[in-house]
Amino acid sequence: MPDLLQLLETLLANPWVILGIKLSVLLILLPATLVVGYVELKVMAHIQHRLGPMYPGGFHGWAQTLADGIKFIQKEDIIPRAADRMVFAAVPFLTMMGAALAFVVIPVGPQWIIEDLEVGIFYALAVSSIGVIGVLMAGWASANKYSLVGALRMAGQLIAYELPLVLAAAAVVMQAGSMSMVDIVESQRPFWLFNWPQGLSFVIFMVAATAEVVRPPFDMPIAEAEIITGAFTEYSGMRFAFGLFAAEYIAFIALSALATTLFLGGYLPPIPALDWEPLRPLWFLLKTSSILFVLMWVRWTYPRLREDQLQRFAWKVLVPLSLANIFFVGALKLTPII
Amino acid sequence: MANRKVKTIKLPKSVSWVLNWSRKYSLWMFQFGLACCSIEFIASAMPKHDIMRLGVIPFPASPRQADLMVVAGTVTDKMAPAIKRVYEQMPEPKYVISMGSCSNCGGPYWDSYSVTKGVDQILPVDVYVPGCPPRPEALLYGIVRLQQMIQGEDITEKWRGHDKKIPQVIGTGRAGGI
Amino acid sequence: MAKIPDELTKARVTGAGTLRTEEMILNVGPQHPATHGVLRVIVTLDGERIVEGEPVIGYMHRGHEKLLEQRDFRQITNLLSRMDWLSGINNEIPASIAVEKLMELEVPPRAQYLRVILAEINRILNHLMFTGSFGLELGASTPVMYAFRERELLQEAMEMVTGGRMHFGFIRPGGLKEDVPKGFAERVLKGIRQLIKYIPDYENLLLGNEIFKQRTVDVGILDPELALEYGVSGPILRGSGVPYDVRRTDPYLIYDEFDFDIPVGAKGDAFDRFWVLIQEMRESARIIEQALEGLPPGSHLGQVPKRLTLPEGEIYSRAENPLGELGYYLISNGDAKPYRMKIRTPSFSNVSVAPHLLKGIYVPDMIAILGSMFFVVGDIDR
Amino acid sequence: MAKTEIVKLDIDQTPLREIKKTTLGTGLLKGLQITMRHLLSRSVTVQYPDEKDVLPARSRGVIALKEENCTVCMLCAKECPDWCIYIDGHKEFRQPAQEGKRAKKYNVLDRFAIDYALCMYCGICVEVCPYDALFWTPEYEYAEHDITHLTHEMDRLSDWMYTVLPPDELDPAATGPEFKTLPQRTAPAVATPPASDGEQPTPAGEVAAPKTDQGEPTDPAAVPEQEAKVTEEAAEAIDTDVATGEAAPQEEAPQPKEEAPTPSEPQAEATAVSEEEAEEIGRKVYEEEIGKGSDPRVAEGRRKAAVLRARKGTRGPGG
Amino acid sequence: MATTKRFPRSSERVEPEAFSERVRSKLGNAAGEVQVRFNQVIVSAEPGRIVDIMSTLKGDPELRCDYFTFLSAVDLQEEGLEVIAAVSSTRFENTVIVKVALPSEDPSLASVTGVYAGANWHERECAEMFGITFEGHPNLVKLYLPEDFEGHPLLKSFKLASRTYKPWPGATEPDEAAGGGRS
Repeated sequence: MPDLLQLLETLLANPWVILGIKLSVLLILLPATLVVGYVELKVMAHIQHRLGPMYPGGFHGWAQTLADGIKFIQKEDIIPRAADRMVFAAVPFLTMMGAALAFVVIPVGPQWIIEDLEVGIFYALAVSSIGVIGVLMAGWASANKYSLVGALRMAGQLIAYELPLVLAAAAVVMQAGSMSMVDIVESQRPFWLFNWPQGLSFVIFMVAATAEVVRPPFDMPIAEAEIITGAFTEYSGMRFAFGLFAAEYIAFIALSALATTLFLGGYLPPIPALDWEPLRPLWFLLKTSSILFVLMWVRWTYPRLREDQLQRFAWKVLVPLSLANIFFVGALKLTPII
Repeated sequence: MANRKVKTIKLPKSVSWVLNWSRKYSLWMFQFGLACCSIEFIASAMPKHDIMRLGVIPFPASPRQADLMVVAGTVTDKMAPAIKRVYEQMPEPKYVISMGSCSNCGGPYWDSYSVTKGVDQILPVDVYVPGCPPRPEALLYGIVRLQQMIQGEDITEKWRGHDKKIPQVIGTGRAGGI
Repeated sequence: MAKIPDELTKARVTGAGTLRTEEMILNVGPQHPATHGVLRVIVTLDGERIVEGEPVIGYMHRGHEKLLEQRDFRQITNLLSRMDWLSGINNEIPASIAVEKLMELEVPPRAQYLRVILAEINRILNHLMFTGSFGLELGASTPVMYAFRERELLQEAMEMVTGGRMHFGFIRPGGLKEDVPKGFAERVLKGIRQLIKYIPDYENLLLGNEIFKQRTVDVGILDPELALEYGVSGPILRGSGVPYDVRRTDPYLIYDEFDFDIPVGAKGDAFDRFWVLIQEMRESARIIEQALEGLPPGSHLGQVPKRLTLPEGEIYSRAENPLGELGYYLISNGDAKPYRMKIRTPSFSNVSVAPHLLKGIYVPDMIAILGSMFFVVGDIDR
Repeated sequence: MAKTEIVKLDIDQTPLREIKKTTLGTGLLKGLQITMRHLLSRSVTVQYPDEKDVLPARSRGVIALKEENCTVCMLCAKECPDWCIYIDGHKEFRQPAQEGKRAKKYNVLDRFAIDYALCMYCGICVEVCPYDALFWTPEYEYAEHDITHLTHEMDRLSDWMYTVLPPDELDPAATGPEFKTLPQRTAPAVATPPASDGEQPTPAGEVAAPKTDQGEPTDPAAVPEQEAKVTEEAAEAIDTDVATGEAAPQEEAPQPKEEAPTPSEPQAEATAVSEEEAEEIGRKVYEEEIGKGSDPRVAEGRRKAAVLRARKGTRGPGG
Repeated sequence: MATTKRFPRSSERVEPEAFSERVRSKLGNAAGEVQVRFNQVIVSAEPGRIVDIMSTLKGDPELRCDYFTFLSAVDLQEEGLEVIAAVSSTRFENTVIVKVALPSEDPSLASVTGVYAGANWHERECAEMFGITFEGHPNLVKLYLPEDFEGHPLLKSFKLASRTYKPWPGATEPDEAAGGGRS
């Protein structure tokens, strides 16, 4: 028996194994996408005055996205003959990884964090821009005019909205004084509700996040009406399920979680009195789901912006606004307010 | 049909049931609206009839992600090759519902010089929904019939490429239920 | 597939001096989520900007004019409502008017009133469909759901009277097939009141929305002279500022007894066309209320001989279809079947002006412009 | 060519200009408010497989055949635009009333099939049938896996007869088409349907009095409320019948409902009736014929036959 | 409620008889006989004169027929083909129908797309359905029918295939017609 325990210690000491365990925590994201997908279907339905999935799974169709997942496993896996096979097959991993890795630094509670890096926010934003490469690969590899046009649009949009996203986060880092996510949350300790200096950067961050996740009113790249599902037109079966469907929802949850940690005080309770240790993840989930709901609500109300209006809005409105915001927060930094 | 020879493995009952259940409740319905039936077809996805209740996601954008094709409207000779190509683009376990008299067998245009008399000349059709145009509820009944057929299917049979034999329909009385 | 005209296939080399770009031929349709049914547009793209767009039609051509020569008049009314499938009654009315004028049949006033009521309900059904689908093309998928909720109520009223939801076959030369059941007026008024209650929703959700205005104001401006030269009619022509409405200029049923306005746009861009469409729904509701109050008692069918044989003669009878001016040029040689019946449909002329609007715009604008052209493919291809 | 300038009528465009002004953000917020209002309100969905809408009587779902009335006159097959009605029949001889007379010929129906894959649901056959053998039923649940099953043979068409709804009452302001005075000629002894009209077998059991469905504009108050009771009792029976009976969509066409009586027509009472009652029954039959939209001359003939029969008090020739 | 004023008729509305007088005087010898039927002006013209009739109808300030309604043809079997073109004026609210007779062997007519650009698709459809060739048409290509379709469907000589092959269900009467055959 003792050699078994010993084997365990050597294993745990080995850094690669620790890394494996930590990354395995990310697997919880897959069922999370199913839940968020189901909630989106229901919210969409009730906004449109109807009922949404009712029969799959009996009570109120709870198993709709589960059925979608299992069905996509059985689908035939089509790779177009003219496609570049290697690149075509590699795309889902990139888009999924890009979105999921951002969760490494998001604190669900003070100890509930996979790895509290000092460069937390910098790491999260850098990792979440890997998805762009995945989309470009998909657009190029599937040798289809529609996907090429879609991929170029997607790339243009993600780069255009990366800038205001980073600048808004910079304003928060300036106020918190450190890039580690736990410190950012702690800096909003007493009253995160009245964090008015970050009000403007919160709005910029939310608008840039909707564009980053390619949701209406910024969903030109996967606009059904013009170019069918943009870069992912040729994808089917599990590749589509992971490449577009799951990756989109993981990025959606990741950016909402980021917004909660940066602006809504991550795991802090609304009033300091309620600060009870095991309740903290609950606050985090409540705030993230409220942001998710607002984004879903916006999605089913607005039409789509045209390509050039989208870019003009990013470069001519959002970027100058976020620069002015940094100047404003910087000036406040000198005064004792912050 | 896939020509790969699937070994004669016999799927255990429960696994086959779960696979059928998932295919039954996640029919991504490709919007192939041609003529007047397409309006009743859109109406079936609208608040009053809401086809999404049956687990049918209406209007995925590309045929690659769809697995149920509802041919709603008149199939003309000029349009037939386009329908055939879109059908071939759809990944394999796929089903076809022919909605309305025009796509069943030509309907009011049975004597026209430019109409294909029935979509079953170019596609294997699973369910024929009669009507001109059929009510949205008639399309929903066609989909419930298709779901009962899927529930009774055997996925390995489908992959072996046998032609469609309609199994004895198993289905709980109520279309819903687990 | 239709052969692409050769000057379109040779890709023109453009680009200022150093940057040598080549044009891309993009094939939108024939099966495309945006186009209503099966209209195919061959688009020559230079980057995102469209150099030239040529609609290719014929994918829904069912040869109505040839079939009409084999059918008698009761069968014709059923076949005609399948041409512009969003307005069944409006397709049947000019055909019956043509027969009545040729045979000098006198239609009782009650049948005239009921025809006006059913035609205006059908106009509202047609406009509600386009309210929803124009929003769908611009990315807002919620208005189409609300529009169909109103449509269901009015379709129930139509089904109560005629038995059908979309194709009615209810207009007979000389009057109607049957009379309306009890409770028809209440059912129609219920639908109309709900419509009037929810029209401000569409205006706020779409017309008032800034994103919608950015996508549609000054997009696809149709010059009135060009529109008239191409025979464009209906909400599109009135969107460009030309107050041409067959109900006023050449009144066919008893439209001149009702007091209603003709909404007319100012600049002729996609926004004006859509605004005219929404206001026309209000006007139709006004007409229906007036007609329901003044509905006289009487019979639903005039003196009609059992065997309907037409005298020799030719007539061009026109009517204001929801999409524009619909006309039948009926030539009969004294038989129960028409010798030749030319069908002048509005969408055919409305879409033929599309190439002029598609020059030099972006791809998403093309979808917005085609969406604002309010056409039905069955109407184009006959 | 002179530039044709357009008729410019001074229609004020204020509502258009107002709504076209660029407003910052208010339009977006109003949009959100509308969608939130709909999110909170109840949805209007009718959950099809469980709840079903009660369809109006004239709804064109499927065509039902009443074999007894069909005299194989082939009019419906002739008038059908899609040529989708297939009829075969043969002749038989009936014993003459007295020995001396010739044996009378009458048609027997062998096959009556409607191909619903081809049918365009226009209703011309129902309208043109002079003997009221075809009726519309609002049933729509007969989608098939195999297209040959869509051709309903005679037995299946008769099954549909159980689901025929009584026609709605006409609008009180609707009077039938008025006629120039028709030349008086003896009513042909047409094989008319039995005295009571409408012959919809009411699942609510036998009703002795001739059940009429057309609201009589000029009837004395006594009769309409009695009829109203009958029709809405029949309609209410139909509702419960439709809502419960059809809960589970069975495989093939709905079985004939057990509690429906055999489709024998309600018997007209055998005793002779007084003069004005006969007249009144005649006029009711006439009204009802017009409501069904059949040809005025046929209705006139039927009225006369009904009056004669009522006066003599004999039952109808059928059966 | 839309506050747009009630829409009055066009102020310069002209009665059909007066309008036909104007048309006869303006066209002079170009047109054959001009008559008014169902308050529409019917003008018969020779094939050669169609283009200048159309341009006078459109350009003349007193006629001002700016709205191109339709252009089609009729196959009159023995008397050959007849092209019908209808234009109407939004200002005077009147319609003029121009009729041109053509021989039935290789009929040809000058194209009016120069005057009314809207005639482009109408002429392509006429060419495809009746076999009339329009000289001067920008691209006279098949509009509706697929490329490999031979024959001109709207000619009376073109028979519908299904009606000839399928036996007429109404025809098979029982052995002795019981009063049938009245249709």
